[in-house]
Amino acid sequence: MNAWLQVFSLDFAVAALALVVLALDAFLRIPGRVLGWLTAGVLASVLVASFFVDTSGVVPHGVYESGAWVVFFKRLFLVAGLLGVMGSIDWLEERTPRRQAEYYALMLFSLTGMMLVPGARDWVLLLVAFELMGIPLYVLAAWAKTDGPATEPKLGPEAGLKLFVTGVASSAFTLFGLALVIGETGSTALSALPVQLTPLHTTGMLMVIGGLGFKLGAVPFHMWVPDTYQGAPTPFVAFLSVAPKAGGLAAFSVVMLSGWAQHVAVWGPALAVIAGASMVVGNVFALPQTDARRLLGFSGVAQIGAVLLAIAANTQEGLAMALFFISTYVFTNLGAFLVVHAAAQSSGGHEVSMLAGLSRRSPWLGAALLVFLLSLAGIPFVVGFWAKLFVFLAAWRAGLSGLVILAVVVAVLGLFYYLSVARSTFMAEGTSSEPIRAGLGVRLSIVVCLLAVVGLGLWPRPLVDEATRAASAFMQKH
Amino acid sequence: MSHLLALTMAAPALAAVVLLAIPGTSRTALRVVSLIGAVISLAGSIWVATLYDRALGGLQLLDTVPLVPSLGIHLKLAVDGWGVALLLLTGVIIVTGVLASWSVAKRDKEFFLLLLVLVSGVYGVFISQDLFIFFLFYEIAVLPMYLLIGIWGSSHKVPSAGPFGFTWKRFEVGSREYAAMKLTLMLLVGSAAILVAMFLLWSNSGARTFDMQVLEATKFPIAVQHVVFPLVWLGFGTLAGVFPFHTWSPDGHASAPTAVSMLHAGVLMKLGAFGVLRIGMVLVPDAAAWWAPIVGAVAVVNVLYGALCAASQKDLKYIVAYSSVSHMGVVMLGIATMNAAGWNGAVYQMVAHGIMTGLFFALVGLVYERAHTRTIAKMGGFAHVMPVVAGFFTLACLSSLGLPGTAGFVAEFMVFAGAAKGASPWWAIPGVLGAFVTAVYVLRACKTIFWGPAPVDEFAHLQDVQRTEWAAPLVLGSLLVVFGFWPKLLLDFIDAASQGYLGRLPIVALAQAVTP
Amino acid sequence: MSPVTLAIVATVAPAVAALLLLVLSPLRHRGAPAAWVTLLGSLVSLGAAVMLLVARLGGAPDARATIPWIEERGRAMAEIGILIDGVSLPMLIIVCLVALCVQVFSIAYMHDEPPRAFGRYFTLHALFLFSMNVVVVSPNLLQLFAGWELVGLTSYLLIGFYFAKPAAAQAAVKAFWMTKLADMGFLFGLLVLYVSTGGFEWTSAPSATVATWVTGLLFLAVVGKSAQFPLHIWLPDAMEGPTPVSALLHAATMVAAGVFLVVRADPLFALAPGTREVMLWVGSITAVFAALLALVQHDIKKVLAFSTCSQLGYMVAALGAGQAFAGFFHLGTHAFFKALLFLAAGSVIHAVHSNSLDDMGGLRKKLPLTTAAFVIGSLSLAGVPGFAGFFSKDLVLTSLEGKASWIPWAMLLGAAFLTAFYMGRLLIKAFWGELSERSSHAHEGNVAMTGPLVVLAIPSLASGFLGGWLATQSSAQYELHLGLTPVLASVMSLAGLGAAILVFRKGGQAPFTHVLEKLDTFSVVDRTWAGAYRIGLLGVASLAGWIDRYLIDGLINFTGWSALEGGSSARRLQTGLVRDYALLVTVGVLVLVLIGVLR
Amino acid sequence: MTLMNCILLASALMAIGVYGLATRKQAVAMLLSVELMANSANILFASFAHFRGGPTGQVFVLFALAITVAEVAVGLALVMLLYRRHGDTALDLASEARQ
Amino acid sequence: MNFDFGFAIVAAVIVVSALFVVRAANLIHAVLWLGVTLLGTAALYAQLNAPFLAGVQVLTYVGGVVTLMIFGVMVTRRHDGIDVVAQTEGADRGFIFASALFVVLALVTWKSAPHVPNPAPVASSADIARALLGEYLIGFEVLSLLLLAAIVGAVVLVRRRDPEPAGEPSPAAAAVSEVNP
Repeated sequence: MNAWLQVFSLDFAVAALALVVLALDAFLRIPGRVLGWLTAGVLASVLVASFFVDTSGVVPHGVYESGAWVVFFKRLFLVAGLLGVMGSIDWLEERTPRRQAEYYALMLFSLTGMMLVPGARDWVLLLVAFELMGIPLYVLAAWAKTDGPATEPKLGPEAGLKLFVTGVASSAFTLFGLALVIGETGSTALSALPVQLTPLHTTGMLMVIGGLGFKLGAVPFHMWVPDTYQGAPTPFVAFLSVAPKAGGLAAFSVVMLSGWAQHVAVWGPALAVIAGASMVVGNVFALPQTDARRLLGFSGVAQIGAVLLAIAANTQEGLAMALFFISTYVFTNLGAFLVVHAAAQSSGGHEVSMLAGLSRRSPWLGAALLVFLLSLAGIPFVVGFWAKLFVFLAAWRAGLSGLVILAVVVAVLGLFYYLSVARSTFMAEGTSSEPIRAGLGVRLSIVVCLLAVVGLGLWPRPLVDEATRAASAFMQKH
Repeated sequence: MSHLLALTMAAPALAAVVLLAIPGTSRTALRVVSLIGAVISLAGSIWVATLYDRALGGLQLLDTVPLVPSLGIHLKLAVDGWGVALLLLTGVIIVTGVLASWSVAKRDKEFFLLLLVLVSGVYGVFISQDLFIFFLFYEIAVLPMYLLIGIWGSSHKVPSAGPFGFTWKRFEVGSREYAAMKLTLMLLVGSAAILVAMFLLWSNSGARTFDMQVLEATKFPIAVQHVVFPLVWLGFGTLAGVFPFHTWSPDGHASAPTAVSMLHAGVLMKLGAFGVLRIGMVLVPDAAAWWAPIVGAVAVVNVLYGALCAASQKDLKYIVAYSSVSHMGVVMLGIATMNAAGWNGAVYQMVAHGIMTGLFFALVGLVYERAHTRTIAKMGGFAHVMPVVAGFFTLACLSSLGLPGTAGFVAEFMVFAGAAKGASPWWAIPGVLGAFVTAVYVLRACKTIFWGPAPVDEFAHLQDVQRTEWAAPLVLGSLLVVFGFWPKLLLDFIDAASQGYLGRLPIVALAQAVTP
Repeated sequence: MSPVTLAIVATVAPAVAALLLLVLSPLRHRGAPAAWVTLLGSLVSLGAAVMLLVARLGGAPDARATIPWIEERGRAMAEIGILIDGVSLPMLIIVCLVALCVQVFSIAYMHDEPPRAFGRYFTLHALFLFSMNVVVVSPNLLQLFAGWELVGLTSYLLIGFYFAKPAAAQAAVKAFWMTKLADMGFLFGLLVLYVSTGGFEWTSAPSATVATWVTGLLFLAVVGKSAQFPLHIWLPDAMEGPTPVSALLHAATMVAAGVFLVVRADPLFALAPGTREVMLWVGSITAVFAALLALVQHDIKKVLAFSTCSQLGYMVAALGAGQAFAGFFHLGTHAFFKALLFLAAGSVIHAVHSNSLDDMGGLRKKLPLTTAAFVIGSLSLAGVPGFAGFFSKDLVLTSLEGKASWIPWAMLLGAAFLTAFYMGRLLIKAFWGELSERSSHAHEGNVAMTGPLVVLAIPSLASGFLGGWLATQSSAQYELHLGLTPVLASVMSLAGLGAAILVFRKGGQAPFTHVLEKLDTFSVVDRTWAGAYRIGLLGVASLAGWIDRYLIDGLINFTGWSALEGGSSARRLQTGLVRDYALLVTVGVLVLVLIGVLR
Repeated sequence: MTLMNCILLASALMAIGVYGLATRKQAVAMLLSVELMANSANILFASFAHFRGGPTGQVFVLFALAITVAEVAVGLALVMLLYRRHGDTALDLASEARQ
Repeated sequence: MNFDFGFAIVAAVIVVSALFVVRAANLIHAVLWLGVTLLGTAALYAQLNAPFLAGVQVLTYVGGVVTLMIFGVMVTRRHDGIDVVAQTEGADRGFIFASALFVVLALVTWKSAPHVPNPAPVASSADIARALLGEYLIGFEVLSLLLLAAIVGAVVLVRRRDPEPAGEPSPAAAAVSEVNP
């Protein structure tokens, strides 16, 4: 066996799974639900395998490099994928029973792309992996197409188009910027540096940042976020709102902190501006939202601002804290979206007001949502607090105290809308009192998220250590 | 027992966990478990008090667990004399609070759960010797309040007027949701300030640590201190009801259910004052000395303004709530004196006011539960039907106005003496005036509600105190008197801590050299 | 037992009684047992006090013992304890004796009250006696203040005993507020004393300025507690309380606490001549003013109340004249005869079920013993030679002789005439003349009622002769000397009585009655205070309340509102048009490039 | 023909693409603008490859072409969905998501 | 400095046709103009010594993308008209930002002064092939996945009728089996 094939064993397994799912559907007509659980099962196995298979190593030409850093991200993506798949099973069975295999396959393709991103050390591979992550998402966002109950607005095409247009515009800028960067350095290696920093090179870097910012949903590349979140299938949005962001973060860190780290003077201010703007815009725009998905979308924009804050710190600690943040964010936001999904399935709408009485109808779901909201708001003893705190500390230590103060101040706005959701959930009287029935997959996913959020909230150290190890593995090489 | 403090702190939270396992239908079990949790914590507090060596002073019963060592965060628990006094207060209030909430009917499981979690946070704050953990517990103590008020609170009408009347409709001013949201947001704005101050301290402590003992020993650059102190003052001060950031308090306390008001006004507001004292005054003493005149001036405004506002209220709970604003002004005034009498008085006042306001809210809750009104003009002659309530209410009034023989007097007297002896003796004047205004409004309320001809209408058959309702008046009422006659019980603890911390303040040595 | 132990027993016995009654509510609710417990407490107190007296007569020295109360750095910041000396011991005996008499009287007087109220009444009595004893035996000003406030509290609760009556409720609150207002002076005085001397001793000798400040502030409290002009208005209203309460608190003991304070703090006052000057005038004005108003009262208790004001004015004037002992002596005699008068009045009220003089008349035939008691009390009060009041009043007047201004002296002489005159009016209207309808059913009360009258009548008659002994106890000079003042005073009192007989025997009216009644009903002082309360306090309070709700809180609402509005208007930027989104991406890239390039 | 001119040409093409993207109301026309933008990047790659040497630039263009084609394919699919939804391909129709 | 007529003409063609792409009122015309732009680009590639690229450009872009676009236009054409009108809106705004972008890029270019005195040696097709299968092999493989994903996605999206869910035979299949026993 070729030595460097083992490096890709996890990615290969996921990609193969995608093909297998497609094949099983096409040739054996395996029912979609079975495919879903199969996918989930295999993803879980791959996740488990990641603890036993040593995938570290460097491939020839140094275009890909695997180690603790990569494994950290891969596990994160696998978890997100697993939760996303489980959350989708019932919705797919109900709404689009005739095209389930493709859904899983596309998700797995996206996952494959994601998993390749953190290890890429070459622009070509990075770009292709990034696009492999992105293109299936356009399709999945529009997954509902024009089907669905007559009462529901058919927002599928819009969701897909908005993601697509901002996506291709961004990727066009990325390409343009990359052309400048690669042109000036003459190499496609990420770590390549120009002899002399020219304005063209600077421009190229910033355009690439802009392009990557789109996937993160950072301001001003965030405009698709609320519309897409609203129009796309909610279980998919749960996945979309976390996994590609983690992927985007991986790309961001790989790009910023490998070769460009010494040009922090160039991208640092830009990143700080993006981070600050994201936190402000996300929180302010979230205030008047009445749709839970849009609200969570804007809140996500604000959360990403916090992650970028840590990246902007340009330190190993900052990177570690960003990793920690994004990992917790995966559980928190995914969980929140799935609760909203479960509630909306029963009450027929995603408006915040539709959550009224949730805590009566299903105390566990209500409590879970509360926990997720508190975590997003950064409240102690749920993991979001540590995440925010660590990020702030890292940024503060790196001298970004102004931004930290800004973050702390706008966080109060955030608290307002998170509490508004909690208020609907806990205080408002709902119209219905029948218990909420959520599918097994959704329930399982929520429980996993809940355990993670609470468990890590009480004892964050393992994940902190893991993130620190990953970050140091990355930073020491670069 | 090396983990006594941790046990005391965790007992309510553990009870909350047990509650999770109890079905919501077995209502007695819920209550009993809650009570057991509360009683264990009280017993723990008392045990702590007996173990604490007053002659030795300082931090005792140290208990450390490293939490995130890479960032200098440790779960470091220990208690000083102030902490002992406030632990006792918390224990008493939660036990009586649980008993006072025996009749909560709506979603009682969640209610007790949140209440207990909150109390664990309160305990935690008083025993944390790590700034970070301090903050953590602080948040735990503050946040459940949102749900507690938002779900179990009560709403009322507040007519819109004034230049900002147009904002009334949007916020539904007067509703419990409004009160809960305002309270939470204002307090969290305060926490934001605290967080920033914390970062400043952490990054400027050479060791990058949150350990308060290390921070105490650190001499921070004066520029840092001058940023940290106002942040701490206003941050914690918001919870202590410092003017003009007190407006969450009247609405919050008026809307909150009985036990929550008891806890919030009785204990939580003290967290704020404790924070200013323990972090502001002790960790950044130089800036504190510079800011003290301003802190004191604002505190004086609190005392008088709070009392005047209380005098204008027509709703019983608002009166008590504003009286808290006024009394917390006394606490802040004591803190600002930066001398032993003032600090002793401030902490004593925390306890005294905690007990007194707990008693107040317990009784107001009883009255409200039966009469279904809080408008004092509608009441009258209640002493005929509920003499016990009337008696204890009067007692609370007396402590509130600082009558000798009640804990309120000892506290206020020490604060005023401290103020008179301090740098700005004139502060004592509005302070004492505030106490007079208090006499006016509490006795007027007492008279209107309880005195007068026996009620004949729907109030004719109101019941007096029943079963578990006895707990709060009896325990809190007798404590008011005991602490009023025998201040030594608490003062030994408090003074031990004050002396220890004062010893570090160069400014105080100076001030005491001036006066004989 | 040592003097210290005895003093502690004397002080604490009523407290034990009160505590028992408070804790053992069945005891209190049953009524009668409460009375016995209270009586027992008072009796123990009195016994201990008498034993102290015996010991003192046997040559025992002053006794003083203190323990730290509020400690700071291991040092007492405030102490509590007992001090038995020539001032506190007589006072202790007076207080305990009068209290015991009043309590016994109350058993009969309050007999018709429901048991719970009866029990509450005696509990409060026990509490009062404890508080008063705390005042009396206090070794320093802080403890005195504590007791002072506590008697204020019991006064409030006892005035409001008939709390169902709105007037009583109002009177109780008013009394508390007025005295509390004055007590701020006490507290400030204490603070000044503490800051300048580091303690609360009256023996500490601060500078003259400090002494003036301290005494001036203390005197404010005296004005309130001892119902001096212009804070006297609470005392007549306080008559809403049960009559024995008026006898004990609002005539004999509590209101005299102000005088007692000055007597105690005499060393301080001695350093402050300015304060004494003010006291002299305030006392004199009060003496005359209250006497005038007493002339037109129709409520028997109000006559006595104004009379109390007036007599307290005497004492304060004497203190102002620097003759603490004169004031103290008058305090003692006054305690007996005024308690006697009030109890007798209580007996009358009990008999006729009315307070109004107009409902009385000719009671002499129905209530011989009461009448006798009343006459003794009245004559003593009027200062008829030989009666107790004569000696003390004479001493007060003498002490005013040779002062810078003769006006106070003259005023007090005039007041002496007025005293005799209004007491004469009272006697005639109530006990002589035609038997009124209500009076015709009157009859004497039982022995519990008459007994105390007899007991109190004795010192009312005779206590004047103890002046010499009392003076030696408080190391003051006292001798009965025949000068101009005693003669004039005797003449004045006799003239007053004579004039009263002349004027009122035929049902006539005093001269200027009309004017005085106008003055009484219009009550300038009362209205001024009421106005100050409404405008100065409630008005300002309403303003503060409005500001808090609508300006400060409004501003906070406005902040939140702005954030929400900001969010709503910002939302319009999210047009929903894909073209705009794409354009924004461009703009974003452009901005980033500009930041990077122009950095 | 200089590198500078080539970059300017690419920039111009990029700008024109942006203009089209920002002004075109028709979905397919929008896709055309995207093509222009992608094309401009390709020109840039090729130019750099020419002036600086090596196969890198040209390889990148190949990758970019493939990616763009994939994007356009999905884009067209989305446009057809839009058409199916509204019977028109005016992009502004896709603004139903609540504000 | 000698003026390069060949480049000037190609550049002019590219820019002008691009302008028509974004301004043409008829959508079909716009697509055709795009074809011109892409052909111009191919010519440019040829000038830049990248004949392989030029070929790929013509084959995939002009041959593939433009066809795809026309197909797209036709499929989504409204049935009531012959011409497909492509409206524009916000031209002023677009112009401002587009020109700002150009100005910024031009300034940056000018400031960097990327003068390269000696054009580097040309990369042959063989070089490209070597690079593709060597250094960029993994990227190349991933690209195939990407194209597969795009195809699957596009098909799923445009498919008018989804296949029957597993387990139950589709009516169409049943019909077919009836016809061909």
